[in-house]
Amino acid sequence: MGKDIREDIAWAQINTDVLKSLESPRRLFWVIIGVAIAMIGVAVGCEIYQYQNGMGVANMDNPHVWGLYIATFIFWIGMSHSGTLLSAILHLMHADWRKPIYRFAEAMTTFSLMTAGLFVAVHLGRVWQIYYAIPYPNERWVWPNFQSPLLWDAMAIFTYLSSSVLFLYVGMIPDLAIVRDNIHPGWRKKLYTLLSLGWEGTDRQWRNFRITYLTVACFLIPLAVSVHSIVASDFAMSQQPGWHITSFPPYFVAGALYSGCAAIITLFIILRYVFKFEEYMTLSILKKTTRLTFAIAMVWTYLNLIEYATVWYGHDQVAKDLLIQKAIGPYAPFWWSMNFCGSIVPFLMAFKRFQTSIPVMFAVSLLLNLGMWLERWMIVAPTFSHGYYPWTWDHDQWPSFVQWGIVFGSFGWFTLLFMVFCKVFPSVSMYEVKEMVYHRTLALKKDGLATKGAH
Amino acid sequence: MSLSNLLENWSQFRHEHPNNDKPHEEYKWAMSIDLDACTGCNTCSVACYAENNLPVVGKEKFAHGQAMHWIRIERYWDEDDREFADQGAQFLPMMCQQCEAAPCETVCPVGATNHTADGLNSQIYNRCIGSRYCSANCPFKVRYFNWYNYPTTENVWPEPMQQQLNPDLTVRTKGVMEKCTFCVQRLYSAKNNARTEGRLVHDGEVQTACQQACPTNAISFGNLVDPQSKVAKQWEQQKVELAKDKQLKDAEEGGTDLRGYRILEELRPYPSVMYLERVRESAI
Amino acid sequence: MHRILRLSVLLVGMFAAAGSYAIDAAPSLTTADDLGPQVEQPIEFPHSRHAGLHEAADSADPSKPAKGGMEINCMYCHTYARRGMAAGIPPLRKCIGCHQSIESVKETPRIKKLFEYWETKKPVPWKKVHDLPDFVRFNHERHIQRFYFQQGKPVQEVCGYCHGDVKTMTVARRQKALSMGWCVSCHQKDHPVDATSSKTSHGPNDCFTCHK
Amino acid sequence: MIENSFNRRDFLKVLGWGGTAVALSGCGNTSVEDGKEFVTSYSEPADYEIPSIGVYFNSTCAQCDAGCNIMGRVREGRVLKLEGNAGSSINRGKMCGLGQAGVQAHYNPDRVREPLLRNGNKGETLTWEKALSLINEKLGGVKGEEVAFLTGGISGHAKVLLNNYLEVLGSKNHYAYEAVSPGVVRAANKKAYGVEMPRLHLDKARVVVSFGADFLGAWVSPVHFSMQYGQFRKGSRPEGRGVLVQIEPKMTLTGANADHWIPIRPGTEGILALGIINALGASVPADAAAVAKDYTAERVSKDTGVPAEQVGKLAALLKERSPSLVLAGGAAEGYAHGSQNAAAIALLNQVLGNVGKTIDASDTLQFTQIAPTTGSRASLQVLNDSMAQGKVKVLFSYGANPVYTAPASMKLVENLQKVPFKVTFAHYLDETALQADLVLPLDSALEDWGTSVPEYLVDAQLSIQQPLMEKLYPNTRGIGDILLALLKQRRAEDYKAYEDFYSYLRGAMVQNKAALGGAVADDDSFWNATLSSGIVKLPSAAGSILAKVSAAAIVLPAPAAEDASYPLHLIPAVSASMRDGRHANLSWLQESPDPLTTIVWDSWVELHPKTAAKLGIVEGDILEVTSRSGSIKAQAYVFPGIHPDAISVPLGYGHEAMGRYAKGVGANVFKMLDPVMDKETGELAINETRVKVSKTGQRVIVVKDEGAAGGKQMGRKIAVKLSADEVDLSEEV
Repeated sequence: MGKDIREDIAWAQINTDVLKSLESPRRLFWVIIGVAIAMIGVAVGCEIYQYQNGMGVANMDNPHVWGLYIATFIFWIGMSHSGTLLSAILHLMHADWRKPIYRFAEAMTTFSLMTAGLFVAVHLGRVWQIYYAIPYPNERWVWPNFQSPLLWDAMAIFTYLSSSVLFLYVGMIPDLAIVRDNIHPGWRKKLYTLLSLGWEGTDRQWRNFRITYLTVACFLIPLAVSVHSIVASDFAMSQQPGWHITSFPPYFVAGALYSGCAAIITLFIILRYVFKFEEYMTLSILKKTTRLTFAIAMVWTYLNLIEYATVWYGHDQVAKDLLIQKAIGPYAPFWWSMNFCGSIVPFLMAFKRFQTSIPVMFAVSLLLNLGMWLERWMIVAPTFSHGYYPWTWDHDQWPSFVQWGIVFGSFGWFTLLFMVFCKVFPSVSMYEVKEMVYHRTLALKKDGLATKGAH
Repeated sequence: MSLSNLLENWSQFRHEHPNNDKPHEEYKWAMSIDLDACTGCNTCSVACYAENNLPVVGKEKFAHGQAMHWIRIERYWDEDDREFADQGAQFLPMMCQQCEAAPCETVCPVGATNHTADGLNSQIYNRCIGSRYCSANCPFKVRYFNWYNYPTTENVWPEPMQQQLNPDLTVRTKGVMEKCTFCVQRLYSAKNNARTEGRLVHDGEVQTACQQACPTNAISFGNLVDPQSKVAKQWEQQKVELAKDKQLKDAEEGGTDLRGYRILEELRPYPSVMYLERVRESAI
Repeated sequence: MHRILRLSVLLVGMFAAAGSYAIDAAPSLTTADDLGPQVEQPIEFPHSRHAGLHEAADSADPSKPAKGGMEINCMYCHTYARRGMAAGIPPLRKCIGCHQSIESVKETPRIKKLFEYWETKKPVPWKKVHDLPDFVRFNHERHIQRFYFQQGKPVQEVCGYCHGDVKTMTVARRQKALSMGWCVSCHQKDHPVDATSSKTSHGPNDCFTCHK
Repeated sequence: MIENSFNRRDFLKVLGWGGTAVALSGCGNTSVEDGKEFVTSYSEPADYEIPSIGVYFNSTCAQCDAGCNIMGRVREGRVLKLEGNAGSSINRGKMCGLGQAGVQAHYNPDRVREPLLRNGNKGETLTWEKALSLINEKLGGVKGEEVAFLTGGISGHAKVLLNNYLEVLGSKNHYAYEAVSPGVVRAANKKAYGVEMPRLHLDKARVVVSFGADFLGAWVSPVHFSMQYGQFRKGSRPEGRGVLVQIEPKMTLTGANADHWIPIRPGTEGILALGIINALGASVPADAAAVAKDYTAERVSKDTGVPAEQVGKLAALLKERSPSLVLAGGAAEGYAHGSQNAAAIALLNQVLGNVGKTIDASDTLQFTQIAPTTGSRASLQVLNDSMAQGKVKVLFSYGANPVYTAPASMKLVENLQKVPFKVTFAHYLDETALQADLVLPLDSALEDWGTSVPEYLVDAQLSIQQPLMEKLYPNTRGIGDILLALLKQRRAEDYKAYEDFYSYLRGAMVQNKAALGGAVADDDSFWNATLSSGIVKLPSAAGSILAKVSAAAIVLPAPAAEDASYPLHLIPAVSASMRDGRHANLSWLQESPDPLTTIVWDSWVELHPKTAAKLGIVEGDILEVTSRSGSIKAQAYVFPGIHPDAISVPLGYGHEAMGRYAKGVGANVFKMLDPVMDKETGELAINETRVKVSKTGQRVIVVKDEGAAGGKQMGRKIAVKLSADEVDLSEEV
């Protein structure tokens, strides 16, 4: 059992440790930022090229009209679920081990949603007309089509994004106050003063704070579930083989949590290293997260097998053909590695000695996310190249550098947002860690008294 | 524009399929194609290029599957892999089936494709934002997306070729979806003339470009509401009903001597195009 | 707790208010008479002179001088309007037809210019004044047939509904919004099908009607 | 309609600013844009010229020799689309893809716009006056017989002027050349029936057996035959649904639509015909029986590769279902013994008693001077020889592209160098035009006046070709105007009455209006009626058809021996859209997939799966096809519609000039054809070429419409067929 947070750690110590992460960054930080910006540059370049010449340069075709954009869009939406899981769900479950890590998980939620949103725009043929999809009273006297899952999607994502931003912010107020009080005067102090909304830590403030936080948390959970269910309905509500599957919504949600947790492990390890948070992001937390991830991985695997089974034993020959095609057709390598990364690799997490081994977990978490990205691609692409209508089957459709470039860049974009966040806001929740430590010392004291009484 | 107005017009905005509360009143445009007469000569396709301002994309883009032929001739071989195709090939002209319950219509986020009172599946270029969801959900894959900006692409309409463009319909620019419209520009001008004379369009008054060109008269097109129209007679005789997903032909007993069918009917899009099975002589 | 309740009630209220305002605002957007730009034409054609009202001077009331309008029917010149989608501009021959026999104005600069075009057989390069986007197909014939011939409305009212009060203009200028909502607002109204019967019908509301 | 032409031209100007802009700007701006565009405005329009309303004018399709009657939709002075003329007995309102593409021939960006004079390797523009006087001057020193005029098939008043001009020059050298024409069949028909092109009645036949006549694709008058085919397939016909059997080594479009397609060893069609006669048994007349008696089912099946019981079945079918119709087409005629094949097939027809029932004679025209002069390959051979001997000093060429279509073995280009002065009347700078010293730009078929008499006469008719719009380019001229101008150089007096070809044409027609069925009408109303219908009935006498095939004269060679070094037969395919390549620069045709392979924008080599397997070839391999006279490279396409002993490559591709859409697309098969001629007619035997195939090692993805599933339906119910005995068609609408 790895060393857990010391219960005798001084509260002041916590502040200084965490606040350190807001001080002027190490060189490595700038390197990462630089790389991220370079990646964004690639994506922007590709997008401009595509904007000017038309979607053709992404090398999609009729009927293969969707590609990596949609796949990666789902991937990022999926990412976003972990934060809500850790902070909201576990919050309600009073799992206090989450406390040191939920802050950056929430940040992840927000930023991956922001990334996902971009893909909606990138994917459109006439992005300059995107406002047609917004339901507002206009001089054309026409509304968007409220029947379209794509429209629900847009709305759900926007709601989710706005409320998770709210959640993140509300949760930060006490910490912002701490920062405000500890930072030397300057524009940043002003910023924190503004953001901390005059937090004094009075009883009344704490009471209201708790109620608000709880309410938002409760509000967020159904939202999180609905968002990915709706993304799933983009496919489930269509008529196409490989998409028209009842189990898609839970399947997607599970997949989302899965990739989300995997991402948390990755970032956990990175932050732990970059900001020297060994004190707080302890191995025992890693272990708990890993176990959680493993559980979800199994759920996902189960739902995945369910899907195959329903298709296989279903009457729908076309869908069955498609499944076979996935396994033996040109997409086979990706499909198999998807299944491998998604369902076999997680078993490493079942072994105790791996659960706390940083390098192994780092590799595993990356593999899991690769698997999950492939999963999304394998949902989107094969249906087009091997759908209902044989005449239009198209087995050698391959995304062009434009698609790859934009997908690649999106990771840079996410990294940039995240790194900046870690420098501007405390990425570990100080007040909650303090609570945690406090509770534990109480518990210890009780034990202490008990032992005395024995004499 | 009030919300109430939106709710009122909802049913008109989305005409589901004809056995619901709003059956077609004046017109229901439909087609029937006799595969026994179709020779696969591709005339219909070229005529469509001429009528509907279809861009010629050239070899490279064609290779990428970006061809824009609204009506394509599919060529199938018998699958009992015999040494020679001694039964000949089997040709099938495939264009938008103008489904009554079109899968493409429900999914479009901006309602750029929806149903008209005449049973057409309209595609509105200037409303389209290019999400391509319609094509993704089309079982027949007869929707074609403007992957490039063809009006400005070299050698698509070089001077003076753009003078051939038909002013009756828009020339599509990059990023919009397009598909067969049953030559809607012809339908509307025919309806317009008829209305001026205070009557309905009578059979044969309006022809689609493909039908007009077809040298063997394999394609017939008309108003299914008008019982005197050739199409209505053919559908009637083949016992193919618009609002059914299983026709008498497929019934166990009876109906075997019919050859009218609709493609992928079991998916319940209720297509407006009936095909007549190709016949082959058994004596030779 | 009811703090939050109060807050949420307030928020909902505000949203509702804003929404309803926007919804009511929408129609007013589309009925406003916003004048289009002055269009530079090769010949400043005086519509008021041709289509304007004709009144003799009122000797009793000096404030009413003679109005020299000819009260010419719009469709006398814009002949294509009742026969095709485009109203078109009158062919040069049409103008000459009258003007070669109107000595009084023959020497005025505008008419001189007109005859120059005629002699060189050059079409007059008129500019479009009511120019819808290229993907909108307004059908003049349909509307003229419907409202002028079948419903028997006065021609200036029929044309005027979209073109404004042309008879008071010199060079025509756009007066109506001609936005989609503006068209739809009329297509949703019920109009009597002809002069006599009480039967009414509204305009078609499928997109294909105007967008092909 | 053209009287007030200047309006039309003004109109185009206006469109130059306004109309086309409208057409092109598509989904661009979304707001009202006052005062930016011009209104289409007329100065003095005709009554029918209403903006936004299309008017139809009748004319004649010039895309092939079938001469279908068409009408063009003209709106705001631009011709937008061509439709069939419903009043025509040839095509009754129908058209083919080739015809539809006629507008592209008119609007083609690569048309020649100015007269060009050779200067080294460049062409310099010059005025028409200069050009014509140059011709006159060049003709100055030469004798009549040293002037040659090469054309395609030609008829109508242009032909009259042409003959007059040659007569004036004292030359008899008019060579009508068609690279792919049923020349052999014509000759055989002449012998068998006494007429070159008898009228066929598929719509009356119960069975049609076609020996490689691709009448649905590119043979003689495809649209007309397709219409008949439509009838022929109707179960509600009194004769019931017709049965089509196609016998050919390479599946044509017609073969693909046959009830039964019989792959036959190349060149043995005649043998099979006699075999069938033999199998018919008792009913056969003595002389025919005598010829056929050696052709027992066994021998026939050995020679032709057609199973013996197949022959029996065929004979039985023909016997049982009369009247039938047997056709001989390209696949049967393209051999050294092509005429014999054709004769044998004609004999079969005669034996079956079809002559007079499903074949009869078309009417014979009285105005022979306007009757069509049909092109043949033999004529080019003659011209080529006399050029080789330096007998030609001035060569005019019009409507033919021999430099592209002549086999390399002819050395045509070499011989052309021996002609001091070559004039080409051209639409595009094609291969032949590039060899010329003087290139004169022609009006497009939609800008020009003309008349034509179709080669395949349904009824005796003269088709009027009239301009559908103003000239796109001021410096192009109609062939009629050019010939007239040339004639005026020599006979100013005789032709001074005619200021241009239009007035000549009108004059000529009005003169004979009595004969042309306008006796009572006054000149103008007769002329207007003529123009509005686009068709004039010609005085004619009912033709009579004979059945006089001399069975005795038929001598068929044994099937061609195996050729170790060149094991495969090359069957050059004449596709419906590419034909002999004269329309290769119409992008619609390049992009419209070949019906059988669905390949676009390239040529290909068709192989049977067995052959491919033997040679280890898969689809997309770049093959080198080598004959004794040349070789080409093209991609392989494996499919079951070809005889294992044969490969097929489409004609019409591989242009080295002729504009952006044609140049460098595919490979030119004409070049590699062996110089084997049909023994009787001297026509080039295009199917006699033997080839060998080798892989070059490169492989490409074949650009075709067919998807990854190939021609399979994968168990989906998409294109369904059923057998004739399962269904009652008699009542169908």
